[in-house]
Amino acid sequence: MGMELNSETIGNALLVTVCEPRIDAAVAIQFKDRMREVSDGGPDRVILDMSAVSFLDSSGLGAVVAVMKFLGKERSFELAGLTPTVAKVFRLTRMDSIFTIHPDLETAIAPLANAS
Amino acid sequence: MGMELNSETIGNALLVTVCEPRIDAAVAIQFKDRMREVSDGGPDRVILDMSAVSFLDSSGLGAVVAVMKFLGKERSFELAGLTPTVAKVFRLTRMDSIFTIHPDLETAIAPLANAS
Amino acid sequence: MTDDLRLVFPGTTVAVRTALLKMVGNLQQLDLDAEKIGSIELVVAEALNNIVEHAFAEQNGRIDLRLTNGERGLYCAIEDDGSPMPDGRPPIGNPPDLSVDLQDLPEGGFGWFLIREITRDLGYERVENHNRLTFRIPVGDDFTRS
Amino acid sequence: MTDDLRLVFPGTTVAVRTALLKMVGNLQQLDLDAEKIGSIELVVAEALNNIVEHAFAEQNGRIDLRLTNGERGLYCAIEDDGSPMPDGRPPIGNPPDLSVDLQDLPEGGFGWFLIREITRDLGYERVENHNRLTFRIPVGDDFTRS
Ligand SMILES: Nc1ncnc2c1ncn2[C@@H]1O[C@H](COP(=O)(O)OP(=O)(O)O)[C@@H](O)[C@H]1O
Ligand SMILES: Nc1ncnc2c1ncn2[C@@H]1O[C@H](COP(=O)(O)OP(=O)(O)O)[C@@H](O)[C@H]1O
Repeated sequence: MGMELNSETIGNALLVTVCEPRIDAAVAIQFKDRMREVSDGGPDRVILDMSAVSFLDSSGLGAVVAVMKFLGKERSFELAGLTPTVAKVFRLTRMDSIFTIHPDLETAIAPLANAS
Repeated sequence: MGMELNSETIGNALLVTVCEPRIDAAVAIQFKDRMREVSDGGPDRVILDMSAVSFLDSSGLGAVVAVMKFLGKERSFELAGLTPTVAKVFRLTRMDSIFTIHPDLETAIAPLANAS
Repeated sequence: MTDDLRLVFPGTTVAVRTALLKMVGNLQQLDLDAEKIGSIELVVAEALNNIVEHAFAEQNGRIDLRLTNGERGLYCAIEDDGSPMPDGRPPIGNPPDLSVDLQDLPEGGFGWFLIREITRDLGYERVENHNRLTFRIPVGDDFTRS
Repeated sequence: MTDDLRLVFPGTTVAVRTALLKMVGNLQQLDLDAEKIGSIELVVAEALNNIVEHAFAEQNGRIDLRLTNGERGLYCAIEDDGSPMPDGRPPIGNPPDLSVDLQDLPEGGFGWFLIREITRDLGYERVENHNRLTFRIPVGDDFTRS
């Protein structure tokens, strides 16, 4: 099963867009691996655009947490574009208090566009 | 991008289940290739269970037609479990008149279960 | 979905995904909004993933999923022929402890917490060599707010 | 989706898929049933796939997709900076000819037929070096029956 991610550098941030409708148990490990690949050696700020993701289960949530952990304290990992079902998983598990979550992609990248 | 298919032989038919929500332009070629792999040298009757597929575009439809063509006249290619949106694409293009379409998987495989 | 759905499939990750996609296709034919369908998919996914990961950790087997649309919500019954729950009952599902250092944040253990948050009337039985999990997902009230 | 959605993305197959997934996520917040959302996704997919395949066959570029929810349906405007339509207008979209031998069945050429079946008020303009395609998808009537 594939896990297509698209990444581009905007200003001093790496914008990673998930191009799959699901981050579930079947692709959670692949998601982690691909995130490691695309973020390796890149900018300190990483924004994950999840607006194409309509379904995330607890394995997917665990994978997103794992990404934040391997990026470490020196790099900033931010989320944008959570769809309602995905937002609910973050809210129910209180993980919304751990992550920086932007209401939409525009808000997340606006400061970058000005800066660059 | 991946195209996960599951195949099993039931009686004298090969049942292929699509395990992806979409057969679209991004995976149409992969779908054709995977269908060729799983059906190669297998039973003469091939049933494609599409009940997990919520979206099929005209590239996906073209790929399904291509599968019927490479299976040829000697082998029977049948569809089952079309979701409403997928069924509409077949109906609008009149392709529903070309394919054997079973209302659901049970109807498609019931004669096999009795036979085996 | 008329008012009943039954799916029987092997206890593998890919088969679970396929079953969930089929279930959602059926649910879309009922009068439910997208967010409610998302909650149903989430809780059934958690239950099924746990079966694959734990009940079938050391053996293969089948899962039998039934959904029935009733007056007080959607009734779900899941049977598997895997190993029984530890201590003979489903986990308490405590909320994850988030007051820890970054490197100690949990990457798992959310499953049963989510199931217990979203479902009502949860039941578990070991019948012969089967596990039988039943629950109701209320439809209509705003159970989705935490 | 409030009542407007705008997405700008490169003219590639993967970017089109991502844009469609984002669009559907937004449409699910409007009061539309799953089958209507499926029709909208289909027709927008056909328009976008054609742009990637034909207008951007020999060059790279960007696509600008706008959806506006109006009284008579969903209004869609798609711009791209690719090559113009052949003959300066969108294809007629004849129904595929199916009265042929198995090996001659068409595997393509359904795109514009589907767009014309499902949309209303189709317009195409070449403005400077841009293509601008506009149409309305009626919401409310049973346009989906063929
Ligand atoms: N279906 C099951 N069969 C057997 N054991 C289970 C099952 N579901 C959960 N468990 C046990 O309960 C624990 C907690 O489950 P859960 O909250 O879903 O977290 P995890 O993400 O670790 O699966 C698991 O680690 C496992 O030991
Ligand atoms: N956006 C476009 N830009 C340029 N040419 C196009 C575009 N869309 C369609 N065409 C032309 O019209 C023909 C018919 O289109 P269509 O019905 O979608 O079939 P196909 O499946 O071949 O794309 C194409 O083969 C192409 O030559």
